[in-house]
Amino acid sequence: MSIDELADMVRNLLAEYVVNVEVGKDLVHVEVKEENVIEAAKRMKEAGFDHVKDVTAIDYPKEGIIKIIYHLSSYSKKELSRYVVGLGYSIPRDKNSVPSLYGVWTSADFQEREVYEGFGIVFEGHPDLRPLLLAPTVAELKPLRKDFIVKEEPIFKK
Amino acid sequence: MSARISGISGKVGFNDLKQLPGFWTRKLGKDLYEVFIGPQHPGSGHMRIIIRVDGDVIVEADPDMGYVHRTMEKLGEGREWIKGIPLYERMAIHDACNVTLPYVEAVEKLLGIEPPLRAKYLRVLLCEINRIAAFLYGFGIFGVFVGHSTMYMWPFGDREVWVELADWLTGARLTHSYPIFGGVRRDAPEGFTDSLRKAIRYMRKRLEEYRKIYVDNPVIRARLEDVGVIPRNLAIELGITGPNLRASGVEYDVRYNAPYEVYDELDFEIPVFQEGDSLARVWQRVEEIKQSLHILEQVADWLDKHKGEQIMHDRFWKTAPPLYKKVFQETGRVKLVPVFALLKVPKGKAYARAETARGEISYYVESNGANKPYRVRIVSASARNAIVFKYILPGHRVMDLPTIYGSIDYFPPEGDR
Amino acid sequence: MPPKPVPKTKPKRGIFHKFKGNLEAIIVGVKYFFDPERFTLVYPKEYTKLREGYRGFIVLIKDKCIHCASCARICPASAMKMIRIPQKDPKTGKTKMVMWPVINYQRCIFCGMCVDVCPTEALYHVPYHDVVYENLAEMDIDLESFTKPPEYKTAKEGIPVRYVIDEEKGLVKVPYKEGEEK
Amino acid sequence: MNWIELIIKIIIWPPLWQLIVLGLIVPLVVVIGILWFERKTAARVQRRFGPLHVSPQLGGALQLIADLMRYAFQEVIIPKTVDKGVFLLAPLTALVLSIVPLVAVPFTSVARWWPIPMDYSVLISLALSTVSAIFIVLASWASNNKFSIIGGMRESYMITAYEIAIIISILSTAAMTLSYNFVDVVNAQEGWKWFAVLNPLAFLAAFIGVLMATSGFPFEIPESENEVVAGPYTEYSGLLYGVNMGAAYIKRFVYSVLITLAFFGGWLPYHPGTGFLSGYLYPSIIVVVKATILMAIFSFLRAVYGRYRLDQALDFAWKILFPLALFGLGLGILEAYLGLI
Repeated sequence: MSIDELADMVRNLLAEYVVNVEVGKDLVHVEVKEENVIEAAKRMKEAGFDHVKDVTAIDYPKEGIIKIIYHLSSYSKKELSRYVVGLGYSIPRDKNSVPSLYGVWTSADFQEREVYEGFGIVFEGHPDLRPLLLAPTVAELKPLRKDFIVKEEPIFKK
Repeated sequence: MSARISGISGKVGFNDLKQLPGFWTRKLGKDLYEVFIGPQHPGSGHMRIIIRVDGDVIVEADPDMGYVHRTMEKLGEGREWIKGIPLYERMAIHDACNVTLPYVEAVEKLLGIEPPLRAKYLRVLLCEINRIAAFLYGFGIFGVFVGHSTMYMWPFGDREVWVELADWLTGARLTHSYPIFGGVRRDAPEGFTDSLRKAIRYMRKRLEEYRKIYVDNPVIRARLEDVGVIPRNLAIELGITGPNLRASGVEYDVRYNAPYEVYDELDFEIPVFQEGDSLARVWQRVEEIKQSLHILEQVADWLDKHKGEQIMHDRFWKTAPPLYKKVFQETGRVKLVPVFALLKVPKGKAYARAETARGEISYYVESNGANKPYRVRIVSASARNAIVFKYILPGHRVMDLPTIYGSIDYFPPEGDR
Repeated sequence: MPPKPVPKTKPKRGIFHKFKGNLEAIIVGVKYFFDPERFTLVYPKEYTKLREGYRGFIVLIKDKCIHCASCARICPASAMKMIRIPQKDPKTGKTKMVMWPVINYQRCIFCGMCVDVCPTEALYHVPYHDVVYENLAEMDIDLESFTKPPEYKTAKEGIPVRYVIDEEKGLVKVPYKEGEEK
Repeated sequence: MNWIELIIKIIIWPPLWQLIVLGLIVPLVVVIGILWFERKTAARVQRRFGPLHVSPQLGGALQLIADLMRYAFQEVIIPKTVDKGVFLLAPLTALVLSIVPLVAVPFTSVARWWPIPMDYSVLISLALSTVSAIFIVLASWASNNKFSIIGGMRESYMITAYEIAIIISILSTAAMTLSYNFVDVVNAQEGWKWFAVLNPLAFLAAFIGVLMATSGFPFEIPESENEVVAGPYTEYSGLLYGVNMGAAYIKRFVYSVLITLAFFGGWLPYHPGTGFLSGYLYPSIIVVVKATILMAIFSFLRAVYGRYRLDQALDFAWKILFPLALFGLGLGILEAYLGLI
């Protein structure tokens, strides 16, 4: 299955939920609306996307949104496993609670905890939402957002 | 490292701390005994597993990672593209080529370049050397977990053979920083493939001795057989990866499902064990070492046939001054054009994965056209395998914890990133 | 030929497995007890002579440096830094600031990118890493000591050896003689 | 009788000699040698050198003396939460009680040089050998540490498992000779009729039982460092830890002596005379050498095996070892009945 066929398949599969489908490098990115994400996820799982490779969030301070992406693939169907499908949705930056997809994919368990600690986004419905890697005091600072700046040194020595 | 954190300000009192979610205490059931395995514990590595036991049986396990977390994703955002390579390889230094390769590939996808064929073979060469070394490292740790001190020393000693080869090829024992955008940094030196073939034959002989003293040792078999069984459907549901997944009967290997570099041109098998217990996971690794040796033989033959070919993409090599070519002719060292330091990568998103020794590592790379990545999301194999502890440990005995931990081959620095 | 998945099962346990397994394990143990085939390096008495091309400590050749700062720009650990030193131009007689690289070995990760990126080969690796500094401040070296190879202080009285890969014993130590490569 | 003779007489007075020399000094020397051998054996099998830098000419043998000195001068840390009296006394008691079985063990056939002349030395020494393990459990309980208590519980499970096997299998030799006296057991093995050959089942049961009793591989379960840090000894440091370890090794030495007497013909083929040298010293040296070789075999297994799980070890002990010991007893009785002894 080529990447365009995969994109078409996903577009047909999520028909009414799709906001935008973008084909990247070895990656099909599907944008849905936040309120539809659980339904979309269930449909994706039925279609054979049986595990989450990673859950990530990207902060866009200029647009004022945060994108949350679930990268999906399949272990049980070989034809789906060639490329990765990103199921994403955007939320405003000041919103901090989104539905958890733990109920759909158990493999999202630790990944959602990681997004929670990095961005301060609470996944409603996650049974055990605690920071995974960071100390709680550091997780409070939402370090993966773009307004947390890590300064690099200049190349000149003082 | 050179980064300074800005943002932490003021003191945080204990009462403030108690409000934080990480300090939520969870109720301990009646008649349960809570044992903290780690982080300063000989059987845990740099992580903690909080287990609650009822008698000798674990009823709840909570892996507590993050003791060696190095904020690689955040640091990567603030640095130029090329600086990511030495940074990310530090998550698993004995598997350095495998863990950085997908990053290099993702950036190459965004740049729209493809390395020359010889560079691809050299990457595969180092990847497989690293894979064998990392498996041996895992065996060593597993040996000490089961109390088998010989199996601790032997693989660490034999790993030295592969580390020595990698050192000869790249100039560094562990942190090779070998693959680079558009190619690799050094060509295989004279006489390298002969030594490689010797090492392959030596390793085949040693695997038989490992079998005798360890894998087929009745004591070890008793410890491993039917312990930590991950059934096929649970393995898929938990999204675990690597040899652990294949030992549960799932035919999934990135080298097979989404081939990268030259893996689709090489002849090798993907062993898939059906049982899913700790012993199957050990056998899985033994078989994978055999396949890696088989791959290395083919790569050595190919490299001998195609000597002196270019190993850097034209984009970075055509404009190189004569001195660069002279150095390459004399020492096999690829000099980098200064543009690497300030490389601008076109806007876009790319996803790249590779099969490391412990499983699949995936990089989601997003660029906004600047000389630094906009976002790099790394999910390493150990980070995905850590979930096993939470879902598989309950129901086992306390003494099964090291066995399962070792057979999963969890490597905390890789999991914490 | 592409890779193919092959289903496998772990070897079955026969009736005499326990007996045979114990016996095999003990025989292998006894074999190595009598013929240990060690490859330990007894460090101060012998030390490894590393190969040319080993990424060891870095030295600057001052005459070749063109002050381009590529090395400082590419350094992933911010170990290589540029300093400005006033220098007299022999033609015009004017004093101007010239950039020179210096390195901080507290930070250096020996990735060798500075050496590879240098357009004039003004930097090179020395093939050893056994260098002793007496305090941390000393590791942040200045331009003068950056142009000299660091002093090889440890294991001076030992014999240099080199590991060679052997088919039977894995690694074999062979004494290294000067001028003999490979 | 002048005072020199008096002192010599006191020194070679069998009960004192047996406890001080054969119970403390000889085991210390043997244990140091065995520890060195254990480390060197493991090192050889594992393709390395082992201890070497302290005294390279002696193969690093003085490393053990250096370690001993380190233990002796290390600070003994007593945590606040422990039960102090029991915490301090338990290892010392375990050490003393692990030597005590030797008061009943004859090292010679000459009655004058028996520590306590009696006809029930097999029974008494076996009974005394089982006491010291209780104090390891006590030490773990007094430590008030989770890992200690888990280790102590494992130890207590193991005690119940190995004791019966050892006792029955050594008693089978008593059944073979129809006597509870070790001297009769040894004398019956005259002419290289070692009971290890005549009754291999009982010997195997005793051998494995001793492995379990002394936490030898593959039964190093109570102290298994990857789960429970150091098991019962987690909170101990310095000299007290050394005492604990010493007690374990002295226990192994005492058991090895018992096995030597019961299955390896004790001081045979030497026939003791009547004097101190020929009647006591030489036979005891032979016994100690045989016991040391046995201990060396125990040590070698460390290089080959990992450790069993607790429930597997108990399973093994009750389902295989215990019947094996019983069969050994039966075989012994049968051989005695058929007059093979």
